[in-house]
Amino acid sequence: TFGSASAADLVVGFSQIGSESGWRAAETTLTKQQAQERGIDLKFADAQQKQENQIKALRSFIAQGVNAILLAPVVATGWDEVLQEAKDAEIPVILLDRTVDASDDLYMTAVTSDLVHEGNVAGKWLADTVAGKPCNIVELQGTTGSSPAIDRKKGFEQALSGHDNLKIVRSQTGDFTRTKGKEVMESFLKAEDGGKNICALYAHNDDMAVGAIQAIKEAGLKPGTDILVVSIDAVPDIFQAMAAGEANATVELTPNMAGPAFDALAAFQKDGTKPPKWIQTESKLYTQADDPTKIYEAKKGLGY
Amino acid sequence: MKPKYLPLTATIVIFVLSYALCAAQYPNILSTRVIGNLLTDNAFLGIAAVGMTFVILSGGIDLSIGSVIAFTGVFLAVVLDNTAIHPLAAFALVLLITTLFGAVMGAIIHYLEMPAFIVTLAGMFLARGMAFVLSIDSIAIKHPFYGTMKALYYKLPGGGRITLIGGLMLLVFAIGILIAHRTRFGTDVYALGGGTATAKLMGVPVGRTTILIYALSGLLAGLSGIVFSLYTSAGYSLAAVGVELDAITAVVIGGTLLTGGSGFVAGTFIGILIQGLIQTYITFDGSLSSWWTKILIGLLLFVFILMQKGIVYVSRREQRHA
Amino acid sequence: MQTIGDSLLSATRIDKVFPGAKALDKVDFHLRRGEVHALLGENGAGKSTLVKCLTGAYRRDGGTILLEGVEVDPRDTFNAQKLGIGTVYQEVNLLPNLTVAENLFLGRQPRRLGLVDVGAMNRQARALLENYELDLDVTRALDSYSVAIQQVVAIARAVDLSGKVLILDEPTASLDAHEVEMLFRIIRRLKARGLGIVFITHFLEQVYEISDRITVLRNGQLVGTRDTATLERRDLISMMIGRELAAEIRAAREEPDVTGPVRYRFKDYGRKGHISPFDLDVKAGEVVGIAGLLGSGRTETAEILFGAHRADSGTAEVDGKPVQLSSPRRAIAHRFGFCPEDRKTAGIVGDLSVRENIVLALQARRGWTRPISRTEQNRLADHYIRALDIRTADREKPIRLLSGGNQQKAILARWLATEPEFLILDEPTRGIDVGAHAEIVRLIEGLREKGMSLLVISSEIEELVAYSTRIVVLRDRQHVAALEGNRITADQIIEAIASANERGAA
Amino acid sequence: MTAILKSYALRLLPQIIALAAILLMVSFVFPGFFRLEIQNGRLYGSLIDILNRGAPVVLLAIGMTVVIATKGIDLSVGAVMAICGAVAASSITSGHSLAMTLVITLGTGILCGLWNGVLVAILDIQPIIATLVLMVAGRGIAQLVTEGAILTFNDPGLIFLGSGSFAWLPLPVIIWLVFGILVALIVRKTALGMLIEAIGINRQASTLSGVLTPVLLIAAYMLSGLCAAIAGIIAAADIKGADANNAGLWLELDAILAVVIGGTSLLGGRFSIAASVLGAIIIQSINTGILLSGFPPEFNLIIKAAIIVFILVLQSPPVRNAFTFVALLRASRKPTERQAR
Ligand SMILES: Nc1ncnc2c1ncn2[C@@H]1O[C@H](COP(=O)(O)OP(=O)(O)OP(=O)(O)O)[C@@H](O)[C@H]1O
Ligand SMILES: Nc1ncnc2c1ncn2[C@@H]1O[C@H](COP(=O)(O)OP(=O)(O)OP(=O)(O)O)[C@@H](O)[C@H]1O
Ligand SMILES: [Mg+2]
Ligand SMILES: [Mg+2]
Repeated sequence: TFGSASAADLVVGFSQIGSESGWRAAETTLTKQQAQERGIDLKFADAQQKQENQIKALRSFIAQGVNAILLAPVVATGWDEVLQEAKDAEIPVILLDRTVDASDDLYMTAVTSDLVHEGNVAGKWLADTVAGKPCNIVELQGTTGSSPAIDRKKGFEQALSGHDNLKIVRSQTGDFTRTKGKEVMESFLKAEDGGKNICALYAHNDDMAVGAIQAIKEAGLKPGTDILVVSIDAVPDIFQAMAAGEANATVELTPNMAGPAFDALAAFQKDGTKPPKWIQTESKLYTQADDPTKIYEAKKGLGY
Repeated sequence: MKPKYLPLTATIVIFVLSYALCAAQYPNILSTRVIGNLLTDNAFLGIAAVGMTFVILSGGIDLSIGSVIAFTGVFLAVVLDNTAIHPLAAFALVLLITTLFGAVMGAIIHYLEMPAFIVTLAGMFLARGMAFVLSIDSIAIKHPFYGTMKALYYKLPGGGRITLIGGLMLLVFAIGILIAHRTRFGTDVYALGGGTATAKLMGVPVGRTTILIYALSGLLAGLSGIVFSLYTSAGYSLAAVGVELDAITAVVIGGTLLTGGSGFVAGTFIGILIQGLIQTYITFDGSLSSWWTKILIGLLLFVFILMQKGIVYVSRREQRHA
Repeated sequence: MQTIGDSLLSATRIDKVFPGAKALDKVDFHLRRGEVHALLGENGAGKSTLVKCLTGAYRRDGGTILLEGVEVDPRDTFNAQKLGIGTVYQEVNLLPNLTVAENLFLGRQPRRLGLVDVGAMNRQARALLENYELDLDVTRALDSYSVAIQQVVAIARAVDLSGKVLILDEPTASLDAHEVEMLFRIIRRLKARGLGIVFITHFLEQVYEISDRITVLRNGQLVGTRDTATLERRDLISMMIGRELAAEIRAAREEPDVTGPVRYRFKDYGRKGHISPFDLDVKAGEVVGIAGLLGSGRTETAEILFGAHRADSGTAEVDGKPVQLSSPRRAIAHRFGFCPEDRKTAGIVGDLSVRENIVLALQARRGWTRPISRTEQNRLADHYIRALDIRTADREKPIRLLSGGNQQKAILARWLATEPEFLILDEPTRGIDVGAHAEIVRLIEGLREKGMSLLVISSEIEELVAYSTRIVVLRDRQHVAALEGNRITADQIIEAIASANERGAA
Repeated sequence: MTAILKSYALRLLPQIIALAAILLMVSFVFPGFFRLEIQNGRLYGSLIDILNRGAPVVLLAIGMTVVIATKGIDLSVGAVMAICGAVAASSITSGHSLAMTLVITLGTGILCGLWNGVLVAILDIQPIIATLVLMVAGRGIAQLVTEGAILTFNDPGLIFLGSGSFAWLPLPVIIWLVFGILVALIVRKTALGMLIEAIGINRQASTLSGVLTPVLLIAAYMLSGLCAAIAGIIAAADIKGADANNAGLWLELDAILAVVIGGTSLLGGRFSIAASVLGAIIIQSINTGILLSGFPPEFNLIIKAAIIVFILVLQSPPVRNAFTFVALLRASRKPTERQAR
């Protein structure tokens, strides 16, 4: 009837941040898959990490007269005007992956995880694991100024407060990359007495953790036992490391944000059901106890 | 036609042709909405590119503009967030800072005889570093005055708008053209591009001109930063990364020689429009993956430069035979 | 006319030191109102340096400058211009990318309402150039005109700027007789108006024709100042070179006999838009002189022979075998050599040392895998520095720091080092002092006697007469006449250049 | 001979002094800086880290020096690194042997250089723009190969190139040392160096003197491509995976900076490979020093900019001339003093 017929010729614009990481590539892949399954014509625009390109893309979508817009915003601020334009043109906007600093009547809903919460989960796990023993933590931050870096740091520190035994001794940016993760970890190891002072590593993403694990190994220590490793994202490669006992825990950030978004959109198209303003995805904690090999096999094909 | 107008003419011809081609495929591209967007969305880039045109005409380069834009945005956000200063006063203050910043770079380039590439590269690190130090968070600007300014636009028939910032860009281009071709300073800029040593022997005040050029570039980068902050109503230290490369590309597509001494401010305007057109086309198409987007942009850049070379080459030859 | 004797510009005890060279050593120079003062000396004597110190282009290390009795200290050339000193510098002329009008009025464009009045500027520029019998499109870029025209524009600018003093550093190097005549008319007019004019040249005829007094520099030191009228030519030369010159260029030519086989044969050789097809044979032991007016296509002829521009018609043969001269490299492989006319853009490699500049062509021919050993390089460089009397502190000095004439000699050395069999020289004596001038003429003759073939382009007809065994005359980018044997005289050449209808003689 | 050595040392003196000053500064904020020990059969310590982490920039700087000497610039090296890393990873995971993989990868880098070189030398496009094309498109090509993900591999041979060690030194250090010396020897023991400098200073005069300018220009860009390929292999081998998004990102700027710190003019001409290598090591020392110092990352860029500006100001012609002038004064005073006695 009406619902399926309209889905077939539904045109949805998707403004993606870019392809700066494997996780992002997986999100793009999954969004395209989900659109295909539902017979949606997806217009994809890659902004190459630039907000101005995203705004341009949104304006182009509006000029084309798409039926709905998915937006994975590169930064929280600065969207009011263009969202207002979309609203004026009666095009619903769904935010993916991150929210924006704008009045919430400018968009239909936001499908995101809670970045602060992710950091919190990681911090809690660490606090529970060391169970009161003193522990010096080194932190690999994401790109300076990016919202995951700020929020994941905040959440982690929140979880740590009240645990005087846990102390962040060094914190540097690893730019979310393996190479920098490895390089920065090398310097942490040198700076903290060859790593003997370090009890745990918290990395804002798995890629930096994977790089750091290599640095720890090359320094002659055992990651996962000598130094605990906890990170965020749950990309396939970290499960391999967990299977090898080299990483301890990761917090999942699901790349499938589009599924729930399309569901909400379909419901809205069908009978005007307004979704809640925030559809939060689960921030699931995985540890070595969760059969990492199996999860690795399951995730491998998703385009990470 | 004079040979010096050839590259500019080539650029205009290419732009009109490609616009027609795009419009044949997606008629919506002809709507006033898209045309209005082209101006608004590229306003900050266009303003910065005017400054870059002067720098390149003089044989230099300014890699710092992207960072200066980010710095300006963060500075405005922080100031407007924490003090009661009126935005206009804050604008004046930040323009003063960025103009001085440019002037200092120009002075270093001239007096210490260091290459512009390196001085402005250090400037690029420094300006972004300053932005980080001011704030790593992105800060929304909620001042009511911003709302007032954004509400200023001229509505075109068909839903398009010429916004304040789009209009500002046009104004800056107009003034830029006037400065380049109708002032002594403008001729001095071309003179530097023709050869610093000769220009000096001919009595061009090389030091003053160099400093003024980079100060102008700093001023326009600051203005571009203000426009960017109006555009997004926010300040963010990671904003406008790589804008300098976009600006350089626009200048070169516009027919200005990177070696300096030859080119037009008006050409840069066409260069900006061509870049905007490429992006609009890619979004309208909407089927390219991230990597094909990059490859296509690179290829189109290549094709534009090649066509320009081709047109210039062919008409040079015809001129000789004529 | 004003009374000669008023001191206009007087410089005392000017010092200038460059790293490794004392370019000026307590030089005094006094210019009077209403006189033409020739500044003479060998290549590297310090003439250009003195001029640049006077106009603030260089900071002098010592000495005082008085203009009309008031001490002045021009900090830069702009300052000097404002003081009423207009200058044409050697080599560095004007800005090629600006229009003719902009070059003429740079820094003093007429303005209306604060903006440059382009219409007025162009009108004034055209009016200015009328004095020089030039009818140019002043809105075109300067580099669309020939070197000679650019030189005239540079002179026009300097004259217009000079309220009190006009300095001309080798302005006539690239001008033909007609243009020199015109320049002299203008100089006389300015002189009558009471200007002081400093004139640097290596053409002694011009010195005697125009100048009132002569100041001679040698090795950065003042030799003396004399009245032109009372100074014998021989004495002048010995003042300049510090000894007697054995013999100046031979006045009368001996008749060399060239009986060797034709080695280089070009048939219907030409390039559309550059030079009409021509035939040319060159024998071993022959010097073919090329004569013609400015822009007549002499340089173009040399360039297509050498492959710098590709010929689009005709054939070339070396020793009877057809060859392709599609690039300089090919030509060099057939042992061609080519000294270009514009040494600054096409000759010297500025930051490389004199040694490297001398071995460059030889090294390029041997290929990069067979480097010339350092000892061999040193030997070659030292040999030619001595043989051509190149004035340089040492062979490792960057060539751009040499004086103009010495750069020219180093380029010549570059080609001699390759031991070419066919050497093309475009204006080899331009900007070269009397002593060296005679040396180069002797050198050309020596090379010919050794059996080398040469093609020499020169604007100095006497010089061509002296060493050429045959002369080809060009007009409007066509080879219009060839003179041989006893027809080689200055008069015959001038007649061939001038006559509009003598065709098909080549 | 000693005279040549002496002039060589004199050429490198500013870079050596700058490096020493930075190392000293770092050792103030981090006392254990100079400690070296042998661990797992190789030297271990911050100094070794600098040499090791500096490998990509050193390699890029070697190629960049030659390109800049020809009055060119190569903005594409970062992207070429990403392409080559991706090619290496995809070749090894698709079952090619290590030797084959290396051949394919180095070939890819040289091909990229050939493309740049043809644009510059034959089509006569300005170097910045010519190489900008590949800089923009190249990362897309790399992502095309990896499809946006990090392509991991487990081949021990390839991994050895990135994190193995030989003669107590990490392999990347050995690679750049050997490669750098090789290039320097080739360039200086043949006439290549002089011909390249001649092209950079005056291309027209060089062509007229019979120098094969187009071929040498293309060769320079090909060398730069080869350097980027080696750097790309090392970067990928280091993290056991090809990260098309981030490998070599913005490294072209570091490489150019290294060349300039090494005292080679961006206007072409005189160049020194050894000085550029020192320049790259100086940059890496700053980076490592910042990491060891424990300052918050917001300050990274400012510290880096300040130190670089300082070094460059010391090297700028007027300041250098002032120093030489003082030195000359001293030198000229000595003999007169002696005479006076
Ligand atoms: N910038 C410089 N640095 C070092 N030495 C220089 C510089 N300019 C000139 N010299 C040296 O100063 C001396 C005088 O040079 P100058 O150019 O004044 O000679 P000149 O008399 O004009 O010769 P010419 O007739 O060949 O033009 C020469 O030995 C030259 O090598
Ligand atoms: N009247 C003119 N207008 C424009 N270009 C000219 C004119 N005359 C000559 N040219 C150009 O200027 C250059 C001078 O020609 P060419 O060098 O062959 O002549 P030449 O006889 O060697 O004169 P010169 O002594 O000035 O070198 C050529 O490139 C020619 O195309
Ligand atoms: Mg001179
Ligand atoms: Mg000529």
